[in-house]
Amino acid sequence: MLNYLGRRVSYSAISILGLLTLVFFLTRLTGDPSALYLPLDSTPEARAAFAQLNGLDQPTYVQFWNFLTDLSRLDFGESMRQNRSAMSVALEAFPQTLKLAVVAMTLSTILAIVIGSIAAARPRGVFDRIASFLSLAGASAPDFWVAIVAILVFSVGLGILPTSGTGGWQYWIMPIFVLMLRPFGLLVQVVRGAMLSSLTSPYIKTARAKGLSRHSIVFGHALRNSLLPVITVAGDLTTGLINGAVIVESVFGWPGIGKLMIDSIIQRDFAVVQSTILVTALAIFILNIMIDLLYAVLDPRVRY
Amino acid sequence: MTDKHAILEIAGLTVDFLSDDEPVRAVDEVSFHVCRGETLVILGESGSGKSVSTSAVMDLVDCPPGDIVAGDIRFEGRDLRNIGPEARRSINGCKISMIFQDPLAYLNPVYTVGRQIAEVFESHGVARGEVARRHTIELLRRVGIREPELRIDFYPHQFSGGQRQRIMIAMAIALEPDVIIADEPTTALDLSVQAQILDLLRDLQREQGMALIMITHDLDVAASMADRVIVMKAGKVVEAGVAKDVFTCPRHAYTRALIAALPHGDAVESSNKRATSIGDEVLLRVDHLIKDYPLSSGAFKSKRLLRAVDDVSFSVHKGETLGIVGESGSGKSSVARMLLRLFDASSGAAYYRGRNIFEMERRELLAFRRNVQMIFQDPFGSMNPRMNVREIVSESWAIHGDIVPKALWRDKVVDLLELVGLKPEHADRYPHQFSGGQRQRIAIARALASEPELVVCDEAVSALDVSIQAQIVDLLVDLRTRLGLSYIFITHDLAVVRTFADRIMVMEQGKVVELNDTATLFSSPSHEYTRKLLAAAPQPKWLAA
Amino acid sequence: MNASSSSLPASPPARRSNQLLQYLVRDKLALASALLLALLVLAALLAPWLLGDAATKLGLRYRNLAPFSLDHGWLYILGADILGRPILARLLVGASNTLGIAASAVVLSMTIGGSLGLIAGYSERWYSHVILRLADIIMSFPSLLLALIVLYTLGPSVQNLIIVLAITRLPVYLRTARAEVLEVRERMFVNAARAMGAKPLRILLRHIAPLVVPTLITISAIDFATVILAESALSFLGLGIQPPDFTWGAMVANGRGYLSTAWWIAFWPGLAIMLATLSLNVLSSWARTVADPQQRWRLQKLKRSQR
Amino acid sequence: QEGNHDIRIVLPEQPGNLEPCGTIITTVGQVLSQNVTEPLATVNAKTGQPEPKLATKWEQLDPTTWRFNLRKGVKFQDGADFNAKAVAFSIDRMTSGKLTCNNMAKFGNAKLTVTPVDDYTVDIKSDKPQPILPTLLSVVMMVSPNTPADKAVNDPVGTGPFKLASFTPQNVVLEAFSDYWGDKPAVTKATYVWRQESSIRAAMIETGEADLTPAIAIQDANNPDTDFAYLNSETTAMRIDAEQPPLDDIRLRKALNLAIDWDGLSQLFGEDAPRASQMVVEGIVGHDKNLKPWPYDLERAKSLIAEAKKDGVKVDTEIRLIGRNGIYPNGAEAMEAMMMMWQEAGLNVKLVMLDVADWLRYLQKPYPEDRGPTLLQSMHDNNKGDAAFTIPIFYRSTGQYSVLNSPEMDAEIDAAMAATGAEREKAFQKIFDEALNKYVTDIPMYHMIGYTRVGKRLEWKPDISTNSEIPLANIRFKQ
Ligand SMILES: Nc1ncnc2c1ncn2[C@@H]1O[C@H](COP(=O)(O)OP(=O)(O)OP(=O)(O)O)[C@@H](O)[C@H]1O
Ligand SMILES: Nc1ncnc2c1ncn2[C@@H]1O[C@H](COP(=O)(O)OP(=O)(O)OP(=O)(O)O)[C@@H](O)[C@H]1O
Ligand SMILES: [Mg+2]
Ligand SMILES: [Mg+2]
Repeated sequence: MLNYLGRRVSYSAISILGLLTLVFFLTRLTGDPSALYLPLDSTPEARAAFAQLNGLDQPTYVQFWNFLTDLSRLDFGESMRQNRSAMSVALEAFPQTLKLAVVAMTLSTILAIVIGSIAAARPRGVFDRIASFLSLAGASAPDFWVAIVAILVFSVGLGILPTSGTGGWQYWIMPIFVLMLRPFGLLVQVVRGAMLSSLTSPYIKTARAKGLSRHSIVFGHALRNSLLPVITVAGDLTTGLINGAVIVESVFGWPGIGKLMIDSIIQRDFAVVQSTILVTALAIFILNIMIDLLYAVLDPRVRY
Repeated sequence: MTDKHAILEIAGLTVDFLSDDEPVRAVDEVSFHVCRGETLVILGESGSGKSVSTSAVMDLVDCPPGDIVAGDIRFEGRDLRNIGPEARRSINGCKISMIFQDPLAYLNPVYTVGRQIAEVFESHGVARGEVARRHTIELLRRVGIREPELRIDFYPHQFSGGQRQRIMIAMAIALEPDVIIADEPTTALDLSVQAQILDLLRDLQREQGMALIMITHDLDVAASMADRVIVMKAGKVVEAGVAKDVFTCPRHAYTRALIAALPHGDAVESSNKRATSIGDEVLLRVDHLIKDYPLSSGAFKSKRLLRAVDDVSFSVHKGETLGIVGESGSGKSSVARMLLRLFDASSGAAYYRGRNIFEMERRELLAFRRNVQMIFQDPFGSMNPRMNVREIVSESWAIHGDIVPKALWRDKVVDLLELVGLKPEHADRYPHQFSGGQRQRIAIARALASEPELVVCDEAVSALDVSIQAQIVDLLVDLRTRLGLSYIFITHDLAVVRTFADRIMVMEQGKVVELNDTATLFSSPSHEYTRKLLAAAPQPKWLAA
Repeated sequence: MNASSSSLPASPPARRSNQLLQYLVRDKLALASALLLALLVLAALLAPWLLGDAATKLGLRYRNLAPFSLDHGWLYILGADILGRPILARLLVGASNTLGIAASAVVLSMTIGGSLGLIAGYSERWYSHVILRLADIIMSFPSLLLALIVLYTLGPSVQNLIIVLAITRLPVYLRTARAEVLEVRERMFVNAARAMGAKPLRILLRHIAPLVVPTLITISAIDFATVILAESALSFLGLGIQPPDFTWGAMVANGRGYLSTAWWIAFWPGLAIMLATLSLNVLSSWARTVADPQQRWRLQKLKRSQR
Repeated sequence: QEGNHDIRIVLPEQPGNLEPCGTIITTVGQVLSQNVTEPLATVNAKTGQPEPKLATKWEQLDPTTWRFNLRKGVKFQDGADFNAKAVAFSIDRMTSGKLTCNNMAKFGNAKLTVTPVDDYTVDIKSDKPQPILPTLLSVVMMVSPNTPADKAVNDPVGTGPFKLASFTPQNVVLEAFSDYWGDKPAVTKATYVWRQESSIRAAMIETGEADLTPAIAIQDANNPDTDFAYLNSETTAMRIDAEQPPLDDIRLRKALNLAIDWDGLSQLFGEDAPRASQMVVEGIVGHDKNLKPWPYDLERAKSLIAEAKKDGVKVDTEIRLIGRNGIYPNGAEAMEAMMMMWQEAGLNVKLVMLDVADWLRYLQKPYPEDRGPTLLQSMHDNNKGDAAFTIPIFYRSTGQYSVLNSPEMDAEIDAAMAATGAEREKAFQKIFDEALNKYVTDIPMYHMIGYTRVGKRLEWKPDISTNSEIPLANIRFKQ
């Protein structure tokens, strides 16, 4: 197992390096940042000076070499837009997103497991129909739409929640709610589907013959056998959020990594793009390793 | 059939399975009862509704698609068909418990066996935590699992067939219920362990006054346990009565056929049903085969090894049948699975027609797998739940394109099903819609479909009633005679190997303790374990008493 | 019973589709969903011909016209958008791009991701590691950046959009398929198939895939909405479908600024997305039931015997 | 006077940095200009004329030299004195090229040399004549001499009435600077936050979470009590690539102008947005009030096209209409509408919306070789009081955005640029007239209107400068 972990970590390191290389070269195909940083009416001389100042005048491979040597010194470059270390920009934004992602995913996973399981226990029953309808409606509603409507209703109309921003618990409610919609909807369906098959397994009959409560049959026996796809999908959704809850972050003014990423991409702030990708990629790789280990914990038959 | 002391009483039970077609009647007007301290043995044809009718007692027939058309189930006078879920839970597992026929499928693969047994204590509020664990270890010991302190933290897939069956038994007797329904509880157990289990059940009966409903195909076991017997055929009870009467003067034709079909060792041994001689050609040679399983309960713990197969060597000639008998958990299935290259041997070699199986190239392996087929000990698990019987049986034709032309598949499937005693309409059903014995026959049909040279049968006939068992054995013998098939026949049923095998290998704790031709082995067993095994054959109860 | 089975009808495919139809008819909700989807597909095919002009013709007089009025013709029943174009016509015409993009992206990512996942889960060779690490890379690669790069290097077009969306959704199928395979491949029937000589491809497709695909289908039914909305987000950022082409997602994105003044501009396309997703999900759950022999009875007529 | 005088301002975008050399960037300017940092002179929004700020007086010594007298007793927020050295430092810092300085763009390639005459007098010399240097200097922020000269900063120190308290990813906080040289402002503390969605910004004012937000969308400006429209200095236009056939035919270019239903289109820009006939707004030297824009005349447009077609002009060539995402509110819709209108007139116009960086390739020379006939969506901002910042770029053959190649026009422009006073104004007006009616290389559309929502608590009105600054000192509280 340690062996596996070791291999896994070294492969991941290689992949991250590959990822950064890919990002480095591909982003440089997306146009000249000087056009974006300087005012429209600045002179060609000013543009040349800008390029020189930021090392953009050198051939790409030289820039890449510089990038690598800097990287080996743990220097991730300066943000052109923010006049400071790109990594510190990324590291400042990341916890904000992580907090949101963790809360939203924990809540939606737990809720989805409970509701999906109950729905699967009586398929096509009233609860199943209502739960499916609501969760699907949430999952297919455009999130910015929901976000804006929520603000119009709860902040402007009723005046019970702040419109946006960061602060006390009131500030969390709407962003978390909007963030949860899709993960919750998807997870409910995945849980329900997986539970439907586990619940027909013979070992469920054993559990019934043992006189277990319905609760421990559904949540103890069937659920445990359904968890593999559930945690996989939950993991994927988490990475989706870690990569940036762009809509929620920009609508609610949450200074997270998604907003940072998109601003930097649009502004061609290459160093920040690279640093944010490095940070999120690390988180995602760690998450994936954890999920793979979790498979083996959850199902003793899984082996690597 | 009313009895004042009847603790469990079933009257006029009729169960259908519904679908788009006509309903399938699995149980038809079945009535029986059992009293405290009594053993009722249900004998019957495979697929006659034994499992379904007893499952109905536990409310385990899913309705729909099941449909309890009529019938009355009473436990201590209470109507079990109309009780609430709470009351049901207080009965299941505590007052009435059940030992299922197919132990692997019925154990939850992701929990340790210890936890699954302890759960019985916990859910009925008897014990929890450490106490429950101690109880569990004790139970495992009682059903004869070695090193229970260690094994308690293993998962079901790490046990042998017989061990799993004993785990099911442990689970069922945990709370010493008033009624135990044992569906084929000893099919995977060798005679000595079987004796131990039967003793255990008898003890419980004596101490607790427990009532036992036992479904079995093994007439010896039936005779040794039964107070009363009912015999079922095609969903109906065809005969019921006191054990001795049924065994000694059966009235119904089926019962008579059943008792007649019993292979009485002495009678058949000499003939051995062999018509042709064994070829000189060595088909399979096994050299010093060793298998170590990593002994860990989780994915993370250290690497202690369990030697399941310890230096096993033998050979099989063309046209020969090698019987393998031995203690439950002695490594028989492990040997079989290694021969099929389902997992790697730790060391040793096996040669098929002179070629090392473990080093075969892809093409060679393909040819090998066409010629060597295996019938798994656990037939339900070995079939894809999403494939119907037609697809299951015709699979080897799809894999090896040259066996049967596609146009003939339908007809050939029907032929094969009929050979093993199933009906043509079964071809469109799915594995979960069959009884234990029926599944086993599907597995046999599947193995025979590819026209193999060597068939490895791991408890291939254990779930079959004697008459069908005889039919299948006849079929196998016929194939051996006509086509020169060879068999490796792993079984606990000494009577069957005795009639069928040319040579017998006896295994104990991973080692071969004796390997001899059948006649010699039965007449003069040389190893102590063999002697113990032979001596363990059960005695009819009415004689013992 | 014996007789009926020995005289099986000559054409099994016809019988099977007939049976499927019956299963569909028995599940009223699934039937309604199927009809709705059929209608949408029809709209996607025909509306660009029939209503193409109506959907793009300016009507600045009708700017932000409120819904539920027939005064200006039935096309305006759902109101008009910022440029006074009838929303109903735009919904119907937009169905073609929307469904086309979403369906292609979802099908592509599901088949490619699913297949790679099957391989990665089953095989222990080097390429399964490569596949997985590739998935990690895709997962860590921000989809917006990908969209921007594709847009820059290949130019904005529907195909490129589909490629971007398909690539970004790929990992979820890949990893889910793999996770399920890890468990299924340890089951006995897979061993049995191997023992019979089945090649890995057959084991994967015939034995493992049928147990894995239902989960993938479940995910894809919801992913349909995810893709539509991702496309909408992209077009909002100027990286998605470009005007004058439009999709429901783009319609929602453009109308969102008007939620407090002209809610209908963003509401109807949002509702359309929701209805399409809902019906797909109902249908996928129906398909799941049909595909599972242990659940199929739910759609059968379960004829009881006489009592 | 009791009461809370802390205010919150919601910007549409996060200021990427707070480098005082980048105050022409809207978000930076709206935070820093006149609040934290001050220039020597400011431009009066009404008259367009420079007024004293840190300089009290100036005079032009010769065409290339200006002398400025500085205000005395002014301190930077870090305690440093404001004097001639500080001015020299600030201007050198801007021109040195050691850091990227956006504000430099206003000076083109001009070289400025600052010579302190005494502690409170400086001479500023340029390599070319700079007739409006004081106006230009309104974008040069005076920073403390302790500011690093070779590095962009995020902690500007100026002489303004407010000093920077904190700058985090969530907000920027400014607090009143107690040693300010001028009048003490009413506002004690200002917190800037940012939200992208206009509707949310509007909602924040409505709920009282914030007091002021510039630039809300027209559809959100629906409350006459709080929402103020103001003409900003931006002019929208379409540029016709007259170098590429078939657009080299003037009839087609005229037809393009005539085919637009301007009344209909104005709905997207706001009814208040004045129709433009030239690229600068009123108040800029060179603007011609009497220049009439093209009318909407579909019939004439069609007949012009037909005429051209008769003469063998390939009128059905595909013309690409190149739009830029997010260029101004409803920008994409406007493009769609115009495309439909041109198609109506019988031209084969196809809309392509591009991302900024991609769009820039078409805006600026050198244009892509294989561009084909294009129409380019553009917006021009001239808030510097003089058409000299517009005309050469657009209409001289060397101009960065120019598609015109006329030696006559070049000569006219050169003459106008050298002229002064009324003559200069006349010459510019003539050029605009010719551009509109003779050369027709662009389609001026509208002078843009901005909308600002101001909370009920505040007494403040936006003006033409709001796009570049929001001086907190001008904000009063209602009683
Ligand atoms: N879910 C089901 N759907 C349809 N038919 C079923 C189903 N379960 C069982 N049957 C049928 O009901 C009949 C009785 O099955 P049951 O399992 O009770 O047999 P059994 O007597 O236990 O046989 P065996 O000795 O082989 O285990 C069989 O013919 C079987 O095919
Ligand atoms: N995957 C495994 N991991 C660890 N131990 C295993 C595993 N499979 C089998 N064993 C152990 O190996 C031993 C031999 O098992 P095997 O299944 O070969 O026995 P068997 O002879 O077939 O017994 P039975 O007659 O009960 O089926 C048993 O003690 C079993 O617990
Ligand atoms: Mg049975
Ligand atoms: Mg075994």
